[in-house]
Amino acid sequence: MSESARQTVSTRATPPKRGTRSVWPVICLIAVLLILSAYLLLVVSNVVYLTGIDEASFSSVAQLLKDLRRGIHDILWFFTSGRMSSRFWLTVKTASISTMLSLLVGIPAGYALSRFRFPWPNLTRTLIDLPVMVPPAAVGVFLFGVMHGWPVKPLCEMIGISFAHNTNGVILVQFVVTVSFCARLMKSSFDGVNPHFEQVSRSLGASLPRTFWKLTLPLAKRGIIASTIVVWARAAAEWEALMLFVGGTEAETDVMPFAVYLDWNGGMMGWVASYSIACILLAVASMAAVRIIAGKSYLW
Amino acid sequence: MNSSNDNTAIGVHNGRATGMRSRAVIFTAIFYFITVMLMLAVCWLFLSNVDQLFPREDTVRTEAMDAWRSDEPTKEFAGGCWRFPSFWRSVNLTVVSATVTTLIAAILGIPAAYALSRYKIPGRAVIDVLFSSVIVLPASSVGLCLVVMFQYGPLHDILDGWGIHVPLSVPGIVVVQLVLSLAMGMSAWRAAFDGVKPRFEHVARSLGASPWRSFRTVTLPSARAGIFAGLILAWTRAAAEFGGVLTFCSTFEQFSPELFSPIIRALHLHKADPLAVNMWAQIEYGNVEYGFAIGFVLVMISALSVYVLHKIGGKGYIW
Amino acid sequence: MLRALSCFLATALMLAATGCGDSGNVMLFHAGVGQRSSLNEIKDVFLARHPNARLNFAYKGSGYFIADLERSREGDLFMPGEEFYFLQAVERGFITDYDPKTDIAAHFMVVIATPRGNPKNIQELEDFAKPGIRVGLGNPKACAIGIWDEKTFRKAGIWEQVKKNQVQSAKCIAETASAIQHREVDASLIWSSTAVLYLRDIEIIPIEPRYRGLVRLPVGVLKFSKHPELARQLKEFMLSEEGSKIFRSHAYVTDPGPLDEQGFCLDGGMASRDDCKWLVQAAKVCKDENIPVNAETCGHLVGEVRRQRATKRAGTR
Amino acid sequence: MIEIRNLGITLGEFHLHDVNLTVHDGEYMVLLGETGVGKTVVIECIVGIYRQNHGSILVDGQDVTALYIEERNMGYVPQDYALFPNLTVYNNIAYGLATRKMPRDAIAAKVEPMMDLLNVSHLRSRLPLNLSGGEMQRTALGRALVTEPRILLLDEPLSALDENTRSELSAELRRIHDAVGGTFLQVCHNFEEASDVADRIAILNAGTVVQTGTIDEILSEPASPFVARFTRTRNILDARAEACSGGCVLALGGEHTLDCSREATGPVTVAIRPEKISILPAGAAISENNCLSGHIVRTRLKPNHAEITIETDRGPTLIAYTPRSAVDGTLTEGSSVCARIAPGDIRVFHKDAT
Repeated sequence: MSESARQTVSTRATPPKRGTRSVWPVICLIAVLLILSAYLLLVVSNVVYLTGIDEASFSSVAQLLKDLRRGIHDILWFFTSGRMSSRFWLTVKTASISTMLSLLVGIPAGYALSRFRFPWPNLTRTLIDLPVMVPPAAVGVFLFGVMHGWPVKPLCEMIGISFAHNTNGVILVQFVVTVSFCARLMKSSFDGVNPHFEQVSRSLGASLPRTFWKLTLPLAKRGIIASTIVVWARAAAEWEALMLFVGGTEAETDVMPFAVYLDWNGGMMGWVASYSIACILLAVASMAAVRIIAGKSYLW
Repeated sequence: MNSSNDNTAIGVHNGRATGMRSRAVIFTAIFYFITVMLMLAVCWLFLSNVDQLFPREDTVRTEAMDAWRSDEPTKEFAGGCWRFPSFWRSVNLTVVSATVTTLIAAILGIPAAYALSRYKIPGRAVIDVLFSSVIVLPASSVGLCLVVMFQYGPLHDILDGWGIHVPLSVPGIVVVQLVLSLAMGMSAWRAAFDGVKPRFEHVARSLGASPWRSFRTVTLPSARAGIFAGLILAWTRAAAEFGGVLTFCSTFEQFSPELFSPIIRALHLHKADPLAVNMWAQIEYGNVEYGFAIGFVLVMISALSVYVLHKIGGKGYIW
Repeated sequence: MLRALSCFLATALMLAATGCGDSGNVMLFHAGVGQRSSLNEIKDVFLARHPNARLNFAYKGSGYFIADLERSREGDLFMPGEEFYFLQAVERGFITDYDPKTDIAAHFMVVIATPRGNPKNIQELEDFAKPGIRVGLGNPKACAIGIWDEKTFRKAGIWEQVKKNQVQSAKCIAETASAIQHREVDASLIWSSTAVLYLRDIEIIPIEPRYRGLVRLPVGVLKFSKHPELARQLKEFMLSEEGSKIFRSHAYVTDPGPLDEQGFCLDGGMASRDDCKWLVQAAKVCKDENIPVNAETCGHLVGEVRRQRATKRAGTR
Repeated sequence: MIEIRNLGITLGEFHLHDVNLTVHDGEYMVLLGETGVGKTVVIECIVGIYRQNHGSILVDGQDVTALYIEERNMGYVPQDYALFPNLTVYNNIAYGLATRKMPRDAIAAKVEPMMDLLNVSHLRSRLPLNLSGGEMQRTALGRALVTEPRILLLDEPLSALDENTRSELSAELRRIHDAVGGTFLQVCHNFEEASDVADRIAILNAGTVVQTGTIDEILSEPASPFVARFTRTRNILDARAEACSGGCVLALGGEHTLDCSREATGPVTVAIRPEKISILPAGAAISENNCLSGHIVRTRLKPNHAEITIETDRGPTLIAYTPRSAVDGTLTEGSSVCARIAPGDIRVFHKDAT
C-alpha cells in the first residue's frame, strides 16, 4: 500500500485548469447590484417625480434649470407645509403610543416566552407569530368584526370610548398589528441573554423580579431598544388595516402611510410623493438606528 | 448559644426565602398571565369572527341590493363562497402569482444574500439597511413608487416601446409582491448563509471545487432549513400582499380574455383578484360572509406557514 | 434603565388616557371617497360656526356603506356617490326622513377623461368602442361610476364593444381617475368633481348632452345618529345656498336642469353647459402657466385652479 | 518543495512579517508557536484563503500567489475538520475526486484504499455528525489526501482531543505520513505534540519565524531565550559572564560560578535544560567542578521522571529531572545536594536577546 501510495503522490494528479474559475461570485454580485439598483430606482423615481422634471425639461439647459428650481421650490413647499408636519406628528404620536402599549405587553410576554415553559409549545409559538404573518388587511377585517360584535361594542359604549374613525382607532390598529411582533422581538432579545447570569444572580440571593429589573433588562437593553425602534417603524408603516377598519378623517386618522393612499385617491400626487418619501426616510432612518444600536439579530 | 444562633440564622433565612418565593411566584404569575392574555386575544381576534361567516338574522335584505348580489348570494354559511368560480380563480391567481414571485425572489435573492453574507462589498452596512427597511415600508408607498417608476421616465418609454403595460396586469401583481417578499426572503437567506461557516467552502475549494460547486454541494445543503424558511416567508408575504396590489394593479375582474397573453389565459389568471384584495372587494360588494371566509383562508395560510417555519427551525434576520 | 422604562410607560398610559375620553360631540359622516375635497371644505366652514362640534369622515367606495352600516350601526350622516346606494339605506330603514325633492345636495356630471395630451385622441363616447383603446370602468357592485358606465354606454348602444376594451374594474371613482392620471388606461368616464382634482394631469371632454348623466347626491341623517340635531344642522347647511356654492366651486353641478328618469340631460344640456365649459377651460388654464388665473378664464373653478397651479405636482388640499 | 519567502500580512490588529519557511518534499514539518501568534494565518495564506500583502509562496519554484484556492492543490485539514455535514464519510472523502469529474469506479478505486489506510472503512455511510473526534480527524485526512495534494496542511489537528487520543493520533499521523510519503505541514502550539511527529520544526514568534531545525538542533541550540523557554528549558537565569580561555565563567549570584564552553561577556541570560543537571551527594561539590551546592525544596514524581527543585545557597533555584528510579532516601525534601552541570550543556544569550 505504502509503495503504491508513494507512487500516486509522485505522479500527482494535475491540478484543475485555471479556466474553471467560476462565474458564480459574479452572478452573486450582479444580483446584489440588480436588487440595489431596482430599489434605488424605486426611490429616486419618486423624488424625480415630485420635482416634476420630465422629458420636456431636457429640451434645453435653461428649461432644465428652471424646472429644477421649480422642483426644489415645490419639494420645500411640500415638506415645510403645516399639512406635512401635522401628518408627521400624528404618525409619530400614534406610533409612539401604540409602541409603548405594545412594550407593556411585549416585554413581559417576550420574557415569559423566552424563559418559561408553555404547554403545547408549537401551538403557542404559532399563536404568537400568527399576527406577524397574517396580512394586515385581514387583521383590519377581523378587527372590524371584533369591535362591532359582542361584548366589545356594548363594553365600549358603556365606558364611552369609541374606536371607530378616530385617533383611538388608529392606535388600536397599530397596537394589534405590532403587539405580537413586539413580543417576538423581545423574545429574541431575551434569548440573547445567557440564563446563567440569572441563575448566578438568584444564587446570590436576588429575587426573581429583582434579577429581572437589575440584570436581565440592562443586559438585554440593546436588543430591547432596537426592537422598540423596529416595532415603532412597523406601527408607523401600518395602513391596510386602518383603511379597512378606521377610514380617513383629515388630521384625525390619516397617518402618513394612510395619507399616501387617501391623497392618492384625491389625485394629489404631490402630497402622495412627499408622504411617500417621508415614509421611506422614516423606515431607512429607523433601520439605520437599529443597525447602529444592535448590529444583527434574529427574528425567528 | 451556638444552636440559638443557628436557629435565628435559619429562621431569618426561611423568612426571607418565603418572601422571595412569593415575590417570584407573583412575578412569574403576572408574566404568564400577560402572555396567556396575549394568546387569548389572538385567538379571540380570529375565532370570535367565526360568527361573521353565518348570515345574520337581523340583516335587512332588499330586492334591489340582492339583485346586485344575485351571482353571489350570502344566505348560507360563508356566503357559499366555495360554489363560486370567482373564489377559486382568486385562489388560483394567488397561488400562481405567489409561486412565481417566490421563484423570482429566490433566483435573485439567494445569490444576493450569499454575496452579502460572504463577500466584502463596499457599503454593505448601507445596503443591509436599505434592504431591511423595505420590511417596514408601507405598501401604499411601495405601490406609489412602482407606479411612478413604471409610468414615468425612461423605463416607461422603453416598456411602452415594447408594448408592455405593467400596471393593471398579472405581471404587475408579481412585481408588487416581489418587493416585499424579496426583502422577507433575503432576511432568512442571509441568516441561513451566515449560519454556515465559510471554512466548509474553503475546504471544498482546497479540494478543487469551483466557487459554484462548493456553494452547490456544501453551502446549499447545509443551509437547507434556512433556505426553505426564506421560501416560505417569501411565499406567505407574496400571498398576503394587499395594499401594493390595490394601488399598483387596481383590480381586474370582468376583463375580456382577449386582452391577456395566452399563458395567463391558459392558467386562468385573468378575471380574478388576489385573495387579500378579493376579501376587501367582497366586503365592498356587501358580501360580508364571503369576505370573512376569504379572511379565514388567509389566516389559515399564514398559520400553516408559521407552523412549518417553526417545524423546520428556520431563522430570519429582522435587521 | 428601570427609571427610563417606567417613565416611558407612564407617558404612554397618560397619552393613551387623554386620547380616549373624547366621544362628546363627535359626528361620523359616511361619505363616498369622491366627495372628499368638497366635504373637507364644508367641514371647515361648518365647524367654524359650531366650535363645540367635531366631525369625522369614513370615506369609502359607495358599496361598502351598506355592509358597514349593517354591521356597525354607527354614524350620523350619509352621503354615498349615488342615489341607488342611498335608497338601499332608506329601504333598510337606516334613513327615515328622505325627501327626494329637497334632500339633493348637488349633482355629479359624468365626463370623459383621458391622459394629459389625449394620446389616443378620444373625442366622443363612440371612441371608447374603437379596438385597441384601453378603457377603465368601475365595478357596479362597488361604486356608482360602475353603474353609470353601464347606463351611459348602453344608452349609446356600444356597451358590448366597450366591455371588450376594459382593462380595469375599479372599486371606487378614485381608482378610475388615478389610472387615467398615470396613463394606465386611455379613457374613462369620471365625475366632474373628481376630474377637477386632476386638472394638471388629465384632459376633460364633455359628453354630448343626450348621453350626459347627472348623478343625484342625496344627503341624509341616519336613524342611529347620536347627535341628530347637530347632524340635521349640517345637512341643512349643505343644502343651503352657501353649501351649494362650495359644492359648485368643486365642480359639482348644482343646477342640473330637466333630467329624464334615468338621470340624463333632457334640454340639450343648456343648464350644465357652463359647467362643461369652465371645466374644460380650467383644465387648459391649469396646464398653461402663461394664462392668468381669474374668474374670466376659469369661472367658478378659479380657487381649484389656483391651488393646483401652486405646485407642479397637484398639491390640492 | 514549498517555499515561503518574506511573507507578510496584516489582518486588523494582527501582523505577520518576513515569514520564511521551506518544506522539502516528503518532509513532516511542524510550525510551532504560542496561541494567537498567527500560525493559522500562515496555513490559510498557503491554502489561499487570505492573500498576503507581500512576499511570495513558491511551489517547486513557481509562485502560486495569483492562484485561487481551488487551483493550488493544497490539502487542507482545518482545526474543526469542517467535514461536510450533508455528506457521508465516503462521499466526504470522494468529494475532491468528484469535483475533478472522475468516473465513479476510478473514485472508488482511490477512496477504498485510502479508507483502509485510515481505518474508516466501517464508517463509510455514516454522517459526520455522529463521529468521534479521532474518526472525524481521519476522515478529514482522507478527504485531503485522496486528491494527492502537493502538501497537506494540518491546522492544530490534535488540539480538540483529549490527552490519550492525542498521543495515539500523533503516532497515527506519523504512520500515515510515512505510508503515503507526502509532504506535511502541521501547525500546533504544543512542543511535545510537535516532537511526536515532526522531522523538522519551525518556531513562530512575534509575527516571524525565529528558528527552524530538527528537534535535536532546537533542543541543543535554541536560538533565543524564547525558544529555550518554549522548548521546556526550565532554568532560565540571569548571570554575568567573564571571558576566559575556551569559553567563559558565569557568576550566578551568591558565590556560585559555572564554567561554560561558549564565549560571552557581560550580563547574559543562561538556559539550562533540567535533564542536563545531575544531582550528586552534598560532599561532591569539592571534588567535582561546575557544581552548585544547595538543598532540595520539593520533589515531585511525574510519569516518566522526577522533578526536583533545588534551592542553591544564596543563589538561583534550579529544576532538575532525574529518572524515577534514582529517587531514593537521599533525594527527599530538605536534604542537601549538589547540582552538576557540564560546561557544554549551558546556553548563554546576550541580555538584550529575547
